[in-house]
Amino acid sequence: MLFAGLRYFVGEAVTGLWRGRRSTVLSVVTIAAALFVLGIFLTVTANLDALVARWSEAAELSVYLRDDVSLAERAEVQRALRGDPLVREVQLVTRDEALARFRRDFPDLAPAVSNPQAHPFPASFEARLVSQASEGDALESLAARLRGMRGVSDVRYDRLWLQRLQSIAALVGWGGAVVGAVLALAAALTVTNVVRLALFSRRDEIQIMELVGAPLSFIKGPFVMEGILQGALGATLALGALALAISLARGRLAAAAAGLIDASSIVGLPAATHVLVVVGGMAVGCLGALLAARRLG
Amino acid sequence: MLFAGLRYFVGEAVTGLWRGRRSTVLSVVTIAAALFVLGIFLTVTANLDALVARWSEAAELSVYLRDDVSLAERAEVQRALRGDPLVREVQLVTRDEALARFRRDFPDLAPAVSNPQAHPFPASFEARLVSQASEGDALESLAARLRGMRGVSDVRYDRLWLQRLQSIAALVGWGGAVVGAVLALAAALTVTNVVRLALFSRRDEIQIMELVGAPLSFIKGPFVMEGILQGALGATLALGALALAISLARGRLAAAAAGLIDASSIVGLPAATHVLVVVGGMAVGCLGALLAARRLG
Amino acid sequence: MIEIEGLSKLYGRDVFALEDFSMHVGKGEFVFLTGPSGAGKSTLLRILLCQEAPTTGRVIVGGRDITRLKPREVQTYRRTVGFVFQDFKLIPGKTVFENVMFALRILGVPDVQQRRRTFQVLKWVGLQHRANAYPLELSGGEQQRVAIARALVNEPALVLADEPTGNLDPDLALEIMNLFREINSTGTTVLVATHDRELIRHVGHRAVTLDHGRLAIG
Amino acid sequence: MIEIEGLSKLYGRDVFALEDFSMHVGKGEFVFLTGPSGAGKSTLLRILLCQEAPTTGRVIVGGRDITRLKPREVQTYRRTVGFVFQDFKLIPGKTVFENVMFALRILGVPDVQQRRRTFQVLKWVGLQHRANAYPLELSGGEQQRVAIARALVNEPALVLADEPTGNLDPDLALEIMNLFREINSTGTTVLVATHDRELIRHVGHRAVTLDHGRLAIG
Ligand SMILES: Nc1ncnc2c1ncn2[C@@H]1O[C@H](COP(=O)(O)OP(=O)(O)OP(=O)(O)O)[C@@H](O)[C@H]1O
Ligand SMILES: Nc1ncnc2c1ncn2[C@@H]1O[C@H](COP(=O)(O)OP(=O)(O)OP(=O)(O)O)[C@@H](O)[C@H]1O
Ligand SMILES: [Mg+2]
Ligand SMILES: [Mg+2]
Repeated sequence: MLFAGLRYFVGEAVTGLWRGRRSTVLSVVTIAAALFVLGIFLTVTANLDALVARWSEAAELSVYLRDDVSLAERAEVQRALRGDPLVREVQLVTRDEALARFRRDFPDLAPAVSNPQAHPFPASFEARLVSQASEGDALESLAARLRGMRGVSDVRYDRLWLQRLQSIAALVGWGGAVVGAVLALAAALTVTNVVRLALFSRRDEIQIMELVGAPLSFIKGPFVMEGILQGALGATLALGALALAISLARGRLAAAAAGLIDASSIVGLPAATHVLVVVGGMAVGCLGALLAARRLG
Repeated sequence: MLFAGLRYFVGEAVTGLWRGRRSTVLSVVTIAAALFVLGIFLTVTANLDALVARWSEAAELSVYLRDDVSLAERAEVQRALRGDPLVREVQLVTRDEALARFRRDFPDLAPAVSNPQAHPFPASFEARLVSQASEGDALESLAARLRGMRGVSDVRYDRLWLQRLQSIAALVGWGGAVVGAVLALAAALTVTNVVRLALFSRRDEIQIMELVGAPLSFIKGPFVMEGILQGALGATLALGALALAISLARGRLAAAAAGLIDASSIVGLPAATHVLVVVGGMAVGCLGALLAARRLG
Repeated sequence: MIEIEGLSKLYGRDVFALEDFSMHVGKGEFVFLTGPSGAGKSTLLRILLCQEAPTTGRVIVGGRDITRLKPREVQTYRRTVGFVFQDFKLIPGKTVFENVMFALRILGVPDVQQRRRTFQVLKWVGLQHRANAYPLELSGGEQQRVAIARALVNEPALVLADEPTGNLDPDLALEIMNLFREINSTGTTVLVATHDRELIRHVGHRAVTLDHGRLAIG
Repeated sequence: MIEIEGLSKLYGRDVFALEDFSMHVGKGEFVFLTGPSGAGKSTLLRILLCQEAPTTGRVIVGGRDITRLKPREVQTYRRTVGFVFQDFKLIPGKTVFENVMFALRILGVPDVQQRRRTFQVLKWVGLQHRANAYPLELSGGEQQRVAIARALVNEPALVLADEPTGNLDPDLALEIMNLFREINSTGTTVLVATHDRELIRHVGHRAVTLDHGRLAIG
């Protein structure tokens, strides 16, 4: 009985969609457009997030050591850095290495530093940070803690750089929430509209079914199924368009900007998200249909 | 007659919209959602463009002069820089100023440079660039031209920095074109759907009007007017929501990121764009209505 | 079968479609409902189908007060009633055959039986050759006959018909009336609203006359 | 007024609604069109309103071949024809008054005159008290009378009525027929399709009988 019912719903839905071909195409394209923009948006957000994370990982924290630092103090500082969740990697730069770096960076100036023992370059630890380091005040407090340790002369990190990353992340996150919500709303409204259209164009049929005593599920079923099918079709179309857009974007970016945004690093949405979009499309179609058919209840 | 006709159209349209309150609200909200996302998108694009321009203006080109440069050669270089459309501002840094800068930046190292006459810091011109400097190859050829001039020892500019800006600009521009096009399509489809809904729900009425010999303009007029009114309402609602969103964004960003993205620097869309959105909404409404009503012709 | 007591139906503020109307119809009876335009015939039939709720009064059908049914019970009740609407109410997107078969489908009748029975009823009303046409491709009288076929197909306990021969020529009208009588002879209660005095005379059953929502002759 | 020569109308592959049908109606004549269900009466009237194109044949109305009109000419032509549809075709979103007035409005008649005339015609058909109701709030017979009022309101040169009394009781039907005769006496040509033999006998004008799309008696 349940199976027969489902067959009836699907059969009626397919017939309905086919009889209203023009409407169906219009609806599916509209749903696809809404989901496509949502998809583009998700992709851009994901890629920007990845970019911010990569840039964040390039950020460094330098801990300058006093010239009279003891080995035990140095080991203590190193342990403090290693133990902190913000720190990804720690590297010691000795006084000699610091001098070598200066000589490399300013070759004209090298002769000015004549005595290799009495030069003014301090030893330091250079720490590479995790990508989340730019968020919140944890870094600030880590720096303060390090500054208070014995043997530490100064702690520096690129505040402006991290703040920039923070702002971009904030902007992307904030814009993402708003635009995502509005787009989801728009997609749901679109489907509701589409199903209302279907219901409107067949309100006589519905009224008649009610008057001959058809069960509500018999009346609503095919419409809900139409909504689900349209949602699924729209989602599939949107994913196809998205894949195309991403491959086009790779091509274009490879040509236009061989710089910071590496074209091959542009990622599409993961497979799970694909399934989610299709299921989401069907859910939205189902919901829109139920919403539009609510008055029948 | 024309005025009476217009009054009839508007009157019928208002009556129609009022009788179908629920549909009208749904339609207006859907149109508003589409236009709102488009508006958000335009705002973000405009602000990112502004940001890129501001960052571009922070970019510098340094022309290092030989120690034996003549006054005439120096004036020649300065003239070449001043005359170039990429250059916004030129500043001369003398050898003494270069030394003073070094002393300020590396106070520990200052005693190393004992002879103020024999120090290794060259004089230079520092040029601030216009915001379009990061686009194209013009900067490259300017640098090459300067390198070939007498009295110039080296020309340096931050290639990576400019390339990053270039990539961001490319990404924004490219994404803008695609998403903008799709959103415009979605808005048009939405209106078409909405007007189809109106036509469907009154197809009997339309058929009857045709059968009693009403002129086509008499039949279509009210529907087209409904489309126009809905477009105008939707656009107004979208602009209101956009203004709200922007003021919210200012508040949030001011709190979250006092860094690179200055909250007060976030600009809304210019007044002309507002008018354009409303007119565009009406045009899209009108177009959708005509499209939906096409079959009547 | 039908017991109506003190039934009133008020539309808006002042239009009394029915006013303190009472009537009894025995099980298996065949009753005509007549009266001038606007007398309240269609309103009475709509109330009997639970399409509208009365303002006051009791309506008992088959021992149950149908004005107090829950939505689900209304569905079950309607499946036992065959209704011919004044404006036919055929589903435009389904063929004649599908329109008639639909009434059987919702009863859960096996597929083969649905088809056999539908074909049989369409033959009764003389439309077997138009089975695959859509309602809008039919003449007014043909549509009316499809509506009649749908009302009769599931052998309901009660048949309500609103002006079922208004679009038929006198010969066909009489033929259709004979169909109703045939159904009636199997025990089905039949209530037919009509203006056609000649038809009533010809068929010769009890006739209840309404006027301005009140019982005039009955 | 109307000259029809060798008119055929084929639906689908094999349904001949009309077959080699010819008929003449003089200016100011009053003619009944009759015949069994499915004979082709409505099809003929629909062709006369340019609602459908004939398969073959000539249809001259008022000296013009109406099968060759351009869309704009069809509009102008339709404004000179009053039509009563078998299924009424009233606009559900407009009141009775607006429905009737609409036919005047598209003629560009001044506002005050529109109202006066509309009110007058609604009085004729006995519906002045329901002027502000919506069509779905009316009984079948009342809707039919609104349709008749709309057809007559602009004093057309030709009135085509498809079963205009199918939902009316005999007394009202005769009254409405008298209305058609009154309109006819002012020079309007009237063509009425009906099954009601008694009505034809009562009114006593020329009757053309169709059967299976062919002229049977004319
Ligand atoms: N759109 C259509 N498509 C196919 N067949 C049609 C169509 N319209 C009418 N027919 C067929 O043409 C024939 C004549 O129909 P028409 O409506 O003219 O009959 P009628 O004389 O008005 O009958 P009635 O008295 O029942 O209204 C009928 O057999 C009908 O089924
Ligand atoms: N939904 C409604 N709203 C307001 N008035 C209504 C409504 N339905 C019917 N009426 C009024 O109730 C009265 C009775 O209508 P009903 O349809 O029952 O008459 P009827 O006897 O079937 O007439 P007919 O023979 O013309 O079909 C009429 O005056 C009609 O205008
Ligand atoms: Mg009635
Ligand atoms: Mg007919």
